[in-house]
Amino acid sequence: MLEAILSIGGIGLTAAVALGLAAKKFAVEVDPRELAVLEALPGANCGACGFPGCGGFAKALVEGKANPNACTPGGQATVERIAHILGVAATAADPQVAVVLCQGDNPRAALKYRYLGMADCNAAQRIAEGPKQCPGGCLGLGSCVRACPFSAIEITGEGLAVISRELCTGCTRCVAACPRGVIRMTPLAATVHVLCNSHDKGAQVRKYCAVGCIACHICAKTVPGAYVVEDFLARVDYEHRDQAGAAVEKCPTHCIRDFAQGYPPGSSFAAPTVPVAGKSAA
Amino acid sequence: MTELFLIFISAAFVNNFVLARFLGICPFMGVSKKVETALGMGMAVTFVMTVATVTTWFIQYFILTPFNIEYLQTIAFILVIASLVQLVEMVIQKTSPVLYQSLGIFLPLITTNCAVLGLAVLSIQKGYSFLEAVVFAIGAAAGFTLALVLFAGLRERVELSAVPRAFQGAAIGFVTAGLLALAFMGFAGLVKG
Amino acid sequence: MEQKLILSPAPHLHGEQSTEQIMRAVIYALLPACAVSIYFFGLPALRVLVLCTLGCVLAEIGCQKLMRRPAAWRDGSAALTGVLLALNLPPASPWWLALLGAAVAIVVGKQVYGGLGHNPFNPALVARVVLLISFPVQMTTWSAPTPLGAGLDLVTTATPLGEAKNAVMLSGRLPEALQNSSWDYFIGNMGGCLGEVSALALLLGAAYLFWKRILTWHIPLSYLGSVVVIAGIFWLVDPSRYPSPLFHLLTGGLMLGVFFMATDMVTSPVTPRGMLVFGVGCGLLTVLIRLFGGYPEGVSFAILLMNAATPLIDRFTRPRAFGEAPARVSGRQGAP
Amino acid sequence: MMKKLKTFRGGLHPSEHKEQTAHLAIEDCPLPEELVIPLSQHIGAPAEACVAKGERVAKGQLIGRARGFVSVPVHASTSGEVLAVEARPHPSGKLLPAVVLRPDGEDAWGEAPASVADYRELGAEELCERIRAAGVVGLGGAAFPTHVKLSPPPEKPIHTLLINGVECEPYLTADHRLMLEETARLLAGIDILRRALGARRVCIGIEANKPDAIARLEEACRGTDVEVATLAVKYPQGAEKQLISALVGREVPSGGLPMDLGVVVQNVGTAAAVADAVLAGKPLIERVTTLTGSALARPGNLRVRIGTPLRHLVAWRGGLTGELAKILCGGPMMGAAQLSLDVPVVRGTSGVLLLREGDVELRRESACIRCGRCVRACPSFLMPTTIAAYARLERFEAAEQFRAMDCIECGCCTYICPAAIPLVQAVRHAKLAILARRRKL
Repeated sequence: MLEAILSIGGIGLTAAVALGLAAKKFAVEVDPRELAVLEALPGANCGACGFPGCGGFAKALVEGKANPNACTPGGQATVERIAHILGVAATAADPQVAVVLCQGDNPRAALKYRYLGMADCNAAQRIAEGPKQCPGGCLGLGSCVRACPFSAIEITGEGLAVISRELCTGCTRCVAACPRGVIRMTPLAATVHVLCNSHDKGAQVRKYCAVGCIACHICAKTVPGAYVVEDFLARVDYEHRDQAGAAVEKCPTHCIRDFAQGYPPGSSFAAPTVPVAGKSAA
Repeated sequence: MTELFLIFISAAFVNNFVLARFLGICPFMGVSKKVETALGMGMAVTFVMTVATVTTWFIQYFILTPFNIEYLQTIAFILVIASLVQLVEMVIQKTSPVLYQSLGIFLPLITTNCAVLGLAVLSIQKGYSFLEAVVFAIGAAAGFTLALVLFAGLRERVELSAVPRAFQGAAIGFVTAGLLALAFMGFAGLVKG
Repeated sequence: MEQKLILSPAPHLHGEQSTEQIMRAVIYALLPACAVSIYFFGLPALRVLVLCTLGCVLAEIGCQKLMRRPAAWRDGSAALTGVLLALNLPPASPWWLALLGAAVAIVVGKQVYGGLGHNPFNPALVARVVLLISFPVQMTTWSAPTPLGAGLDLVTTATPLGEAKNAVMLSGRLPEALQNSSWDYFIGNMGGCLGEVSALALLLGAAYLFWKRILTWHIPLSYLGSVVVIAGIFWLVDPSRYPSPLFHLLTGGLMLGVFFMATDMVTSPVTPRGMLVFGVGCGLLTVLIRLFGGYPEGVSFAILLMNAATPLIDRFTRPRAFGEAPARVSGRQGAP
Repeated sequence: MMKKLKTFRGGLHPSEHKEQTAHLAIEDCPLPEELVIPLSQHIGAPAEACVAKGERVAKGQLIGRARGFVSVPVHASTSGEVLAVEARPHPSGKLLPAVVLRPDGEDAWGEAPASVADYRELGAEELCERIRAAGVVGLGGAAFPTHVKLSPPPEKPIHTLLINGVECEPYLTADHRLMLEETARLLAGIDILRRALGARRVCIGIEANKPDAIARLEEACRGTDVEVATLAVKYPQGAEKQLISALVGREVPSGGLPMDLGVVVQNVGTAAAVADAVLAGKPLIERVTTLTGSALARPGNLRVRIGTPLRHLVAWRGGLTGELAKILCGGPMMGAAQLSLDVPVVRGTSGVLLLREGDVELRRESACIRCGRCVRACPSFLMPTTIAAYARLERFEAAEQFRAMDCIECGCCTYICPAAIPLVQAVRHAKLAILARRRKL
């Protein structure tokens, strides 16, 4: 018995001394904030953030190489705590989602030429400024889909990008990825949007798109103040988003859509179930 | 000399710790996303395995056996391995922060890596002499590193593939590991033992 | 204008050979070997061929339906896998063995990775090895070759490699007879898998592929060369124990492996230097497994092992780019 | 047994399709109804318009001023009235500012071009200035301002001038005809270029598939120290770096320029334009181009005024036969597909191809089968399929490590790819992303 205690104790003691010496020799300065951030993280080491374990993520956060909201399991509470520790702004109070301002899928919008090449919007845009006649319409080749870290974007069978309002976290990666600027950040609470991005004159738009904005001003006349028509394109003034719904039915080309009533045709996303504040039940 | 060579071949290929004995699967799956990281992990494990085998060999034959306390083998060995891993962790953190970061949780987890303990215990069970134990450890570590790096290369390639959604991630990793183990079956019988 | 103009990125000209044409050409190149196997082993061989090919194509169609991906079985790759698998099975294989092999090849070997071009291991070899390990008896029951279809009642025999291995294990010496039947081995008059038997037919097929510029010399030459050199060294050391390089070349699946399995484009390196490394690795492993391993034949395992090493080989053999300083090419920095 | 011809490593031999036009003498194209002269016809800053709507201009009059060093002036291709200065379709696929001119039919020069008695008396700088003022750019296709290439920094003296008569692009025969028909002008241009650079060695590289041009030039160069080198028929033999590799035996360092090796390469068409500019004082207002393809009734080699719309060329050559599926400006390997026949011929237009549906690759891309053909064909020794795979996943650092930036976009990889993968486009995608990132840093 005594031997056992002594030998194991001896081994332990030797190891302890050796480790103690090593710790002195190989001491590494660690940013105290890093430890604090590590504490705040869930500690699941799941790797969902793309870093090796929570330690790696904490280090990246402190160095400013990562966004706190990359930690999906942590949720909003974690994000806020980390933002507090790092002294950066927490996510905006008015949550934003990205919206594709186009409904011109293959049956509705005319092509400029037959494109044969890499299925990437940015690559296609470099060939005579994209295969669609509309200069601003969605090309449907999925650059935004690849850019989205949350799988919130789909391309419909007819080649139109649609962004899920529930899955979108407002990270703006798709906005940067789109070569045509057809994706915009909008307030989550605003469900009515003019889904067109062509600044061409109405007659021109009619030639190539069945659902394009022809700048007829009917929406602005129906709900004065809720719509602005600029440079031959109407858009919702999101300050007055609550009234915008009244013009949806009036639009002659049906390019205004209320997402509370459903996504553009061909989308597999179900209409948002959560009733939006300020919107009377339809 | 031949004997030592055979021990090495056996430990590295025929009875590869990962692909034939299925020990150390945790870091094998965990740290095999990039070849560089896999190589770093391989080196760390090689160091721990070799030093652990040497130390435990001495502990077994100079402490445990003389005092008739072989029943404390597991505790004593784990104590040694844990200390060694701590040491390696400190050294890597100091010398290669990048590697430290990419190894992440799997570095301290070498402590509980069954391959290391298994190696120490096996070399006692097989009654290896000191030299044989060292060669056995180096062979096992080389085999572990080889399997890990090969696997990392494969995973990097699979990452470029259009894997069906249901198989993405760990699933295709396990399928690949299985096929790799299948290929390693070819070494069976190369060395008896 | 009724049809819109086509706009595509440069270049606007394209070479003649498409993936489908390559696959078809490889199948054509295997036909002589199929014919020889049917000549020597009769209807059972035909049955294996048909079952494997059909099985593979059906499995491919099934997988693509299941994954809702475009049906691409017409590219011929599944049929090619089927033919290759059949050539890697013994003629007396029961029907379920052939079908199971086809399913394993396509599902586990290929489709779980995303189909053609994505599989890291040669599907036919994956299936062969799975079957070999799971059903060792069926996979090593060899019928004796009986020219022109007399072969309905089975006479079992041993493969030359198996005989050699057994003899060496029992007596430490090679049987004399084995060394003197080179001509029989060359035309295929021996026991073995369908496609293992006739080196002549396989060489014919390979010549066709060389002519079509589908095969390059890198892998076949380095593979054959390393087998000859390594087997030759052992043979020179002790000819009574180790068979001659010629014996190695003509028996077993070496010819099939060298020209049709190791050269499988999907699972071998893309760089010329990598192909050489790959071939030498295959040769080395083949001889080592044949001489010292538990299995008499090492070609399948050797190729699978080198398949596993292919991503690493590709990485470390990236060619020096035009105008790149030589010192900077070496090793790791080519890696992502 | 023939001596092994000089060449480079890699590359391939696409079917040449040159037989349609190789034997046809150069013809002058009549003036069109309307000329569209883009202000950006060269690499570098676009020229600035210096005429206004309604103004009358003489042939050779300056209509666009150069902006900066890497830029060249633009001149009126004929005399006439300026109809507009506005955005018009450009061969790059965009709408870009152009001077639209209605020819008056007189085709009258303004002030008589200042000819030079003996260019040998002029210094290198003056030669360079004349070349710049005439708006001479590389006529091989890239349209890089020639005077910039002729002004190397003093620490990089030029010892070798290579003249590119390779014309390795399939279908194109304009340079071939130029070498045959305008040998004297070409050699004068070469001599001017050599003087401007102070080069000791001058070598004209020609592919072996133009034996008549080789014989003609060899004869003309007899007794001079200008070499004529016969090169193996292989694409892209005419790419600058590959030509240097074949004729000088050295590789231009990655990211470097030929001048780093003391070498300058000029196209034969450029040399002829230089002769016009210096000897006759004529600005670059026309070029020789090949108009060909299966959809065209009468293919030919034409001398065309800069700014002539393709529609006019096609009408003059008997119109279209069969349904037009693709319009290309430049060769089929590196040229750009066009949206319509309204685009004009510009300085870099080495050829115009009109293809029918049957000649156009319509195959959908399939998965890479890793055959390695692109790796073997790549004249830059890259691994195109690997770079493309990373480009597709937007993993641009990995693409950069596989040296995407060393790609010369010659198109060999895509040509040979059995899976019809647009490899060049993918690599280019990566290159642009890498450049964008570098700019950001």
